[in-house]
Amino acid sequence: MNDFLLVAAGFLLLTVALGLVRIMRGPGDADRMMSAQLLGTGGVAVLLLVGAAASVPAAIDVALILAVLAAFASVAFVKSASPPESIADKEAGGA
Amino acid sequence: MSFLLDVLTVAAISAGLFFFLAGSIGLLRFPDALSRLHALTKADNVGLGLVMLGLLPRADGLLAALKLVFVWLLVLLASSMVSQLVARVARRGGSPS
Amino acid sequence: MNVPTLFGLCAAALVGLGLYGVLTNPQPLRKLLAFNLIGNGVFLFFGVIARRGAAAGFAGDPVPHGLLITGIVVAFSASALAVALLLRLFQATGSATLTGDAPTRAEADDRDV
Amino acid sequence: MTVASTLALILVVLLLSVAAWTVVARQTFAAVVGFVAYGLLLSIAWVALSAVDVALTEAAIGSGLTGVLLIGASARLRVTEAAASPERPGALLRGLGALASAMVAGGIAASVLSLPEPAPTLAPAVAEHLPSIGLGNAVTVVLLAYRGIDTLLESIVVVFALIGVWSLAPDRVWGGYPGPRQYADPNGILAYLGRVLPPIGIIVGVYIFWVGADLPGGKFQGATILAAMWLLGMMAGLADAPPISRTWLRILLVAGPLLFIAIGFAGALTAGAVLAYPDGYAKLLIKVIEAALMPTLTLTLALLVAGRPERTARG
Repeated sequence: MNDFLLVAAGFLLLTVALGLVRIMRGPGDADRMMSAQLLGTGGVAVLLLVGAAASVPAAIDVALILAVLAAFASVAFVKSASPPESIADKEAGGA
Repeated sequence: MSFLLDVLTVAAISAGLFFFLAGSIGLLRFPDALSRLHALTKADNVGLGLVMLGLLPRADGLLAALKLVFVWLLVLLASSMVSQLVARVARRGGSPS
Repeated sequence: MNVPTLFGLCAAALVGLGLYGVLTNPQPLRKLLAFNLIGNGVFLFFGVIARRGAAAGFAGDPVPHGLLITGIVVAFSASALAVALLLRLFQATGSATLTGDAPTRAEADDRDV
Repeated sequence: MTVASTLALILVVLLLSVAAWTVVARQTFAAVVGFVAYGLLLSIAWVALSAVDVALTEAAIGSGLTGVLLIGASARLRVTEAAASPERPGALLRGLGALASAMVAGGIAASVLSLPEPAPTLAPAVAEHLPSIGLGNAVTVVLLAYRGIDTLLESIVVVFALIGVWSLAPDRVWGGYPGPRQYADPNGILAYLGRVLPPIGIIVGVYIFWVGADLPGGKFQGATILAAMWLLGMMAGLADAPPISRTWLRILLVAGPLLFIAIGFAGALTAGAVLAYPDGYAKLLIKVIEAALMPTLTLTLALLVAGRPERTARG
């Protein structure tokens, strides 16, 4: 059973690595950020699987930190990609 | 009982992996940023949810199980909001001016 | 090949990649990224030594682990200082290059808006 | 080849590919996103090396704060990118650089392969003294009891780095607010995220700090999460960093290290050595020091990312 979890973790890593090609190909910065977001979610899943397989209960805490900070880099990206006033305009107009 | 739980674990995690694979392929193959974002959110929400579901029977103790669910909910919250924000940037052309 | 050795070789390669980046990339921010790669390589090597020192019921030697945590936090604060220096250089001179003539004090003050 | 070492091999290949990408990428932003992904992979690698305390630190700092710091910097420096490309060294220089780097990497690889057997370790010494301290997490014990001097100096170095960042402010705005003013629609999604996530994040941060006595976790990781939540509030336009001239801020920034120093020197009188703890009080004093360092570290880490003062008033 533990081997199954580890194989699943390895498969997941390879899967997410496929998405990493988007970081390299782009074309837009938003695409690159999406790829990092997918790796974040995949990384959380890998940590949960490895933690369960290797009986490292604290791996959940690492996943917890990644989950809390999952939005953090993307928010910084969105802020940096928008001129100061436009984000307020866009949200007022678009939302 | 434990055999049934093992079956649940294997089934749920395998299904979760499928959604992650679908998400990755979608991110790679879909033609434009917004549909790629659509593919990505499936991995976040369903894929991680199924992996979490599969690991629940193996969690040692109630606290660990609650933390698993909590991690999933946090990722759901973060990814839904970030998708909205990133989609706005993508619609404006992706690259900051 | 066992897991610690594998990560040890990874650490060596990270230091090599980082060193190449520091040597050949002209942009200071990229040099900072590459320098962080070197730092991570050293940390990883230290982590491998900690893993090999597993004994007395610990999965790794706790002394290097403690030093690694200290190291990661210090490396972060050094990076933050480097980024602040770069942004100030950019504000003062309008560019972020390390080559060429340094701007005079008067020029720097003019641009300081 | 076992399943575990196959997993490690996959991790190593991914780590090296992403690291190589951050070196060769044409656009700086693409390299920075690669670096964020790299930090994430690295924290998985730390779990694979059974260094969970380090993994927690790397997850919080490496993929959290460093990512925000670098993404912000790359956006503000984007206009300088085009000017830098002609400065790229020629093929000969790059070849020489590659050769030198390969030789250094080869030397380190050779030393990895010739590490002594059996490996030297201090783990038995820590295990022997662990009961006398009364904490369950050996790494916390190392940080505050056996290598207390490192932790003390580190907490001072971090404050020094912040002073260095602040000292870059032009005279005109000295004492003002750090970083540019952040705008966000108060009813937008960003502001919503800035309201919903910090309460959850603060609970997680305090939890990570609290379990650090007996399980992996501790003040550095906890303080990093708290700092990240504060920064999120700033980015969502809901909170502003205080002007750096505030007295309470300056007191809090030095309070933690000062208390650590005071307890350390008190040890010279009560326990016979600087940074030693009197018998029976080790656990209590360690908790007091950790609790005092938390606010200092939280403020310092967040303000390091926020940057030098750039505004004299709100606006």
